[in-house]
Amino acid sequence: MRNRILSGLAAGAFALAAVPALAQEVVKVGLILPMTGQQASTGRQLEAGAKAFLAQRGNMVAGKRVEIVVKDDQGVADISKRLAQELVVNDKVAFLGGFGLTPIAMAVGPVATQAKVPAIIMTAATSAVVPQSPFFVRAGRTMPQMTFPIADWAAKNGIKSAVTLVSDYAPGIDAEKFFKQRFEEAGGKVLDSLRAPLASPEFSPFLQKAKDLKPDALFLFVPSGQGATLMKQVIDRDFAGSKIRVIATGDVTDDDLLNDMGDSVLGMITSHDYSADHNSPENKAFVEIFRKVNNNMRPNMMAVAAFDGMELIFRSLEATKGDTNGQKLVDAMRGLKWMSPRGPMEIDAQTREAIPPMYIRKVERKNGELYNVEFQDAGSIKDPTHTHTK
Amino acid sequence: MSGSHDKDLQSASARLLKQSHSRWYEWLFWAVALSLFVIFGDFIPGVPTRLMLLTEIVTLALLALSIDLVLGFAGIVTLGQGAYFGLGAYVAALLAKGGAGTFPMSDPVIGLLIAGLVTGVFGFVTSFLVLRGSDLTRLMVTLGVALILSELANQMRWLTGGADGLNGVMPSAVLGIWEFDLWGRVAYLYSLAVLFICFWLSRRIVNSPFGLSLKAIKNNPLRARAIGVPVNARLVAIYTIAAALAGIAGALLAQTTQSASPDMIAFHRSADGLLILVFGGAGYLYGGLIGAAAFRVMQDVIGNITLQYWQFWLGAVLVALVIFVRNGIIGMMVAGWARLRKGDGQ
Amino acid sequence: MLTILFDGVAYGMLLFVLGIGLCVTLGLMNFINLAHGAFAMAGGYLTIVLMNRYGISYYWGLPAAFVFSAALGAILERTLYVHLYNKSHLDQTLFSIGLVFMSMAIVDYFMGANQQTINLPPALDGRINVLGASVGIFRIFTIVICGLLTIALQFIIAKTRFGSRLRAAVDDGRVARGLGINVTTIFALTFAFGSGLAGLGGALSIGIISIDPTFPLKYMIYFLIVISVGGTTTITGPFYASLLLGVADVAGKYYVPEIGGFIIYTIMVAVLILRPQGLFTKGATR
Amino acid sequence: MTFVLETRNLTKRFGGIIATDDVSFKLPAGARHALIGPNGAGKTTFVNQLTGVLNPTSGQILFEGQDITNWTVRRRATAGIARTFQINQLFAELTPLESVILAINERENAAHEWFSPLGSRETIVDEACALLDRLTIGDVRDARVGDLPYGKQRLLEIALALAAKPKLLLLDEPAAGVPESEREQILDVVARLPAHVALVLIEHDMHLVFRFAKTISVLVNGALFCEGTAEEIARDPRVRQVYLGEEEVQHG
Repeated sequence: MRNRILSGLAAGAFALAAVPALAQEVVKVGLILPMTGQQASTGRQLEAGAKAFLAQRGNMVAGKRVEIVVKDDQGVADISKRLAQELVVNDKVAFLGGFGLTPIAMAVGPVATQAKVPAIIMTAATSAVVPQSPFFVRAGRTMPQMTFPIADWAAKNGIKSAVTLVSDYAPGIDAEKFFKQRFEEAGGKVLDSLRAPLASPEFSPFLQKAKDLKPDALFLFVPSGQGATLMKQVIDRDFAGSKIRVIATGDVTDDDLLNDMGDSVLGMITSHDYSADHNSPENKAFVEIFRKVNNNMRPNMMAVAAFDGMELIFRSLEATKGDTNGQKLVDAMRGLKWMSPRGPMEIDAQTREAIPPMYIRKVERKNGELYNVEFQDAGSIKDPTHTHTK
Repeated sequence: MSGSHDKDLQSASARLLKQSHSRWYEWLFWAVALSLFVIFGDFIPGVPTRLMLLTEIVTLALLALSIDLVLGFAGIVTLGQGAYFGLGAYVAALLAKGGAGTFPMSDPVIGLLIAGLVTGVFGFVTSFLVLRGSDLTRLMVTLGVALILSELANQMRWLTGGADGLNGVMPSAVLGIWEFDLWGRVAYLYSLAVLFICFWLSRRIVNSPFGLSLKAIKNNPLRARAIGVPVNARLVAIYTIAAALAGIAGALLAQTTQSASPDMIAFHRSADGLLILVFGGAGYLYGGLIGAAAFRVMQDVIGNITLQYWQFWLGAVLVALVIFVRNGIIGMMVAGWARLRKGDGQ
Repeated sequence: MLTILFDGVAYGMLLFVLGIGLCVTLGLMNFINLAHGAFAMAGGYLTIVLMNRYGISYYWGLPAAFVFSAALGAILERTLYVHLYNKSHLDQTLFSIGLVFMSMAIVDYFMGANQQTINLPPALDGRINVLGASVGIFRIFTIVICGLLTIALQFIIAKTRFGSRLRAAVDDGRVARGLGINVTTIFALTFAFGSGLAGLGGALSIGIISIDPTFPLKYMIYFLIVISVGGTTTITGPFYASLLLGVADVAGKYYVPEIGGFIIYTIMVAVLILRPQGLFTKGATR
Repeated sequence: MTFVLETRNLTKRFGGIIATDDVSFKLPAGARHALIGPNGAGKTTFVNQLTGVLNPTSGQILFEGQDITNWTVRRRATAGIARTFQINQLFAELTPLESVILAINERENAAHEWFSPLGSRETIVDEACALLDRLTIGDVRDARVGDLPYGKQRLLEIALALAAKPKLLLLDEPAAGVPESEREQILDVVARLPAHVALVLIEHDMHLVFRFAKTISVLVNGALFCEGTAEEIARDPRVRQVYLGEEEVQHG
């Protein structure tokens, strides 16, 4: 008995100890991503985006080698917090990054603050995230940045009334709020705001309700990777036949899923900062390298956020000449501008929020595949929610 | 003759009492748990800090222990212990947030006690739902209560922060002395102490006359009633106690991670707790503790080897364990021990 | 109004076909198979692969999904499940959860983590007017197929030789063996059939929703709700329970979206407290 | 004369079937009584009503002059009604000692104690050991009940009932299914049961009935067919006809 217990404990101890010791000139980046469960596809795109960046740029910057450590957060906030703590304490990471959902970013905030490690928000799109820690910097985008352009477009294109349907969680509620605010400022009217449970397999009652209200347009938002079921049921409900336009943020016509949705989504109008179809040399190079290192996968907005997140990390290291002092790195990120695959990017010097370019796009068939084709530049929008400084 | 008879009687009493005495391997268990603090607490150069993982294991172990009380000893199958876990987490988090790091509201120990009290009351109220029905009925009723509660946590945004969860949860220093640190040192020792106290109480409960009556109810409720055991009252009592323990476990997690979010009350907490207990072995008290450690360490190790597909290997281990072993890890150890003794005898 | 009713019935029917196999294994064989959703997922993914990679029509995808899942069920029953019949319900739960984990990782490995879907054949796509309400053709198709299946199932169990042998084997395995009934084969066939139905349900459900590797876990709770509300002693119990839950869920979310999320859970708890044996069982108290 | 147990016009219907038909029955203290009747005569249903497992459709049950018709199983048990079961109803995972201590704890109102360990009340342990010794199963008191031979399990059935110090003990076929070799041991134990306890023996086995019962009631189709001393019943030709005759056929 004694031997069994002891050997069992020894095995456990060995397992706990099985993390490699670190070398001198390495800068580690800890990515906390959902690799299993509901949000797994988001995690895969983020990881693939970071890998594409290293493939394109190489892993050396300011005389140091950058290494990525990926951890699976399982979509659970308290596990993410533990992983962040372990990455900081054990792996001595100089940067954290990723964060699939708002509560996960929120849980990591205190760790970033306490450890003074910059944490790059790539996914969680709620505006409330970045103010939670002075070490948060956003490489993705926020909900109002995505929803304002589509609300503007709707108001200018003969849409007088709308119904919103969003997933019932923080970014969804942000999307609902900011669409309504902007659309009604421009003279439109939101007839009803519907919220579907996050893990809902059945949207039909909500869609039917939206249809029965007979608005000019239906505005949709669901998290990236979840759009396929929604669009299937939207198409089935035949909104076009009832003269209701369907508009959305780009999350719904996610590049990851778009090609499978079929011709029924042709002509759908969305707003977003990234389309794999974006016509620029930077994007062509990005898509090419991304497909090359990731088994011909098509990059989506998550991939580009991870790519730009790595860009931020490299540029800040360049600026500090390899110094990994967290405060210096965050300061170096403030006000950074560069040419991203999505277009001109900037980090707000005051708020540490990303200021990405926004576009209005339409689903079209190109070379046999479906793409979100950009047809209107909506310019760069600062996140309107916080005016705080620091 | 009467002399030997008296001696015999004494030994009967003594033998019963001995069952409640602690054994050397129990002391070893807790000594090891304590020594892990030194080994993985960033005191030894080169050995990584794993106290946060260990703290997580401790809270899970407490959750599994609470399930063991109702399932392993009283025979109530439950898939709803996550409800009490989550409720405890929210209560503790709200207290810590409300007090903004000041005594008495943000005090962790007071928070823990209040969380235990609130979940105990809720457990008492809901216990009446599980008195009737088959295993499946109880499973689904407890699950239903948990699902309703988690939906409530999602809807009551004004209180719980909805799907965002609560942030700014700042428990003050433990006993006013030890602040929660980045290495998780205070968190681990604090959780381990709480687990030890809860375990010790549970141990007294199952070795008492009350505990004996629970085992009897689990074995044969019909006969238990016939010899005068108030079956329903006993089940209500143990269900309430277990709910309070689960609430304390949730409160620990909320305090040590300084957050509360809907996934603390989600279905997978209940499922994890049950899985861990059966994995470790139900009805031994230590099953939940060993199961939690084995399960999480395994998850961590496999996760480091294959980031995306660890679920496959974890599933394979579960399947193999059920097919080849009875009563989980402890069952395996007991069987191995018996075989060993048999071998010695020959 | 009528549209909502149609949607609810179609959703309920789908739940029924997805879950009935679980009801059979639990009610007839007293086995808790939480991995039931994995068989549905297998059918769904098979149809996707056949259609999207090999261009095979959806109409062939449906029977193919049934056969594939049934075969998978038969193999697993013979190799793994057979060891579990005499174990406790808890062991069965642990075992089948293990299978769920494995199935999710396997699908993730071969098919990826993103949601996948199909384009329905034109004849099933679109909407028609029924009694003045606009109804999706595919939902009618689902209702018809599931309705026929229910009638066929009821017929097999009540009227055929296999059905009577199955009932005998369930009532008392030892006596049935004594009468020369091959209980092992009957259980294997029943298990395979239940799995096949789940596969068919999976293939039908990708006409309405998309599928991803978390499917078995996401739907597990719904199956269990259907069974606990409907009881496991009949086919009709779970059938009515599925319809009730489908309509209540859809109508609840339409009319009172604020509490829509609570409705089916509340129904379940209420039913279980008032009638622990299930809502649609005869002679509820023993 | 005081009666331990009395039923007045006790009737139980299951749907259209009358399982207990207007039974009025009196049992004096310290009685040695047997309840006999052919299969399906309603003996077990009758016992289940006495112990509170079933509620009668109409009629009354009195225990020591008190109306207990609506009492719960537990309340009757604590008041002093104990029973054994026709099919063993034991705690398979416990030991005989633990099982008996459990029953004594309930009687002594000590079973809700959750802090002091089992065995800390020595008087209770002593009493349990003595009881097990008296029933000749003291030697296996620390074995697992589920592992005991059948005959010893039957004796433990009786021990569990006696632990409650009952005033009325209902023995439901105590020797049923016991192999011949262990049978005598059980009969001995039954014969030596304390004299002040009123015993009702529900039995098929006529040898056992006549060896031990002083009075007998015969139940046929749920109704009281006749009552009397053992000798009267043995001589009654009607009983021979409806009951013993059938018994012959069964054994034949």
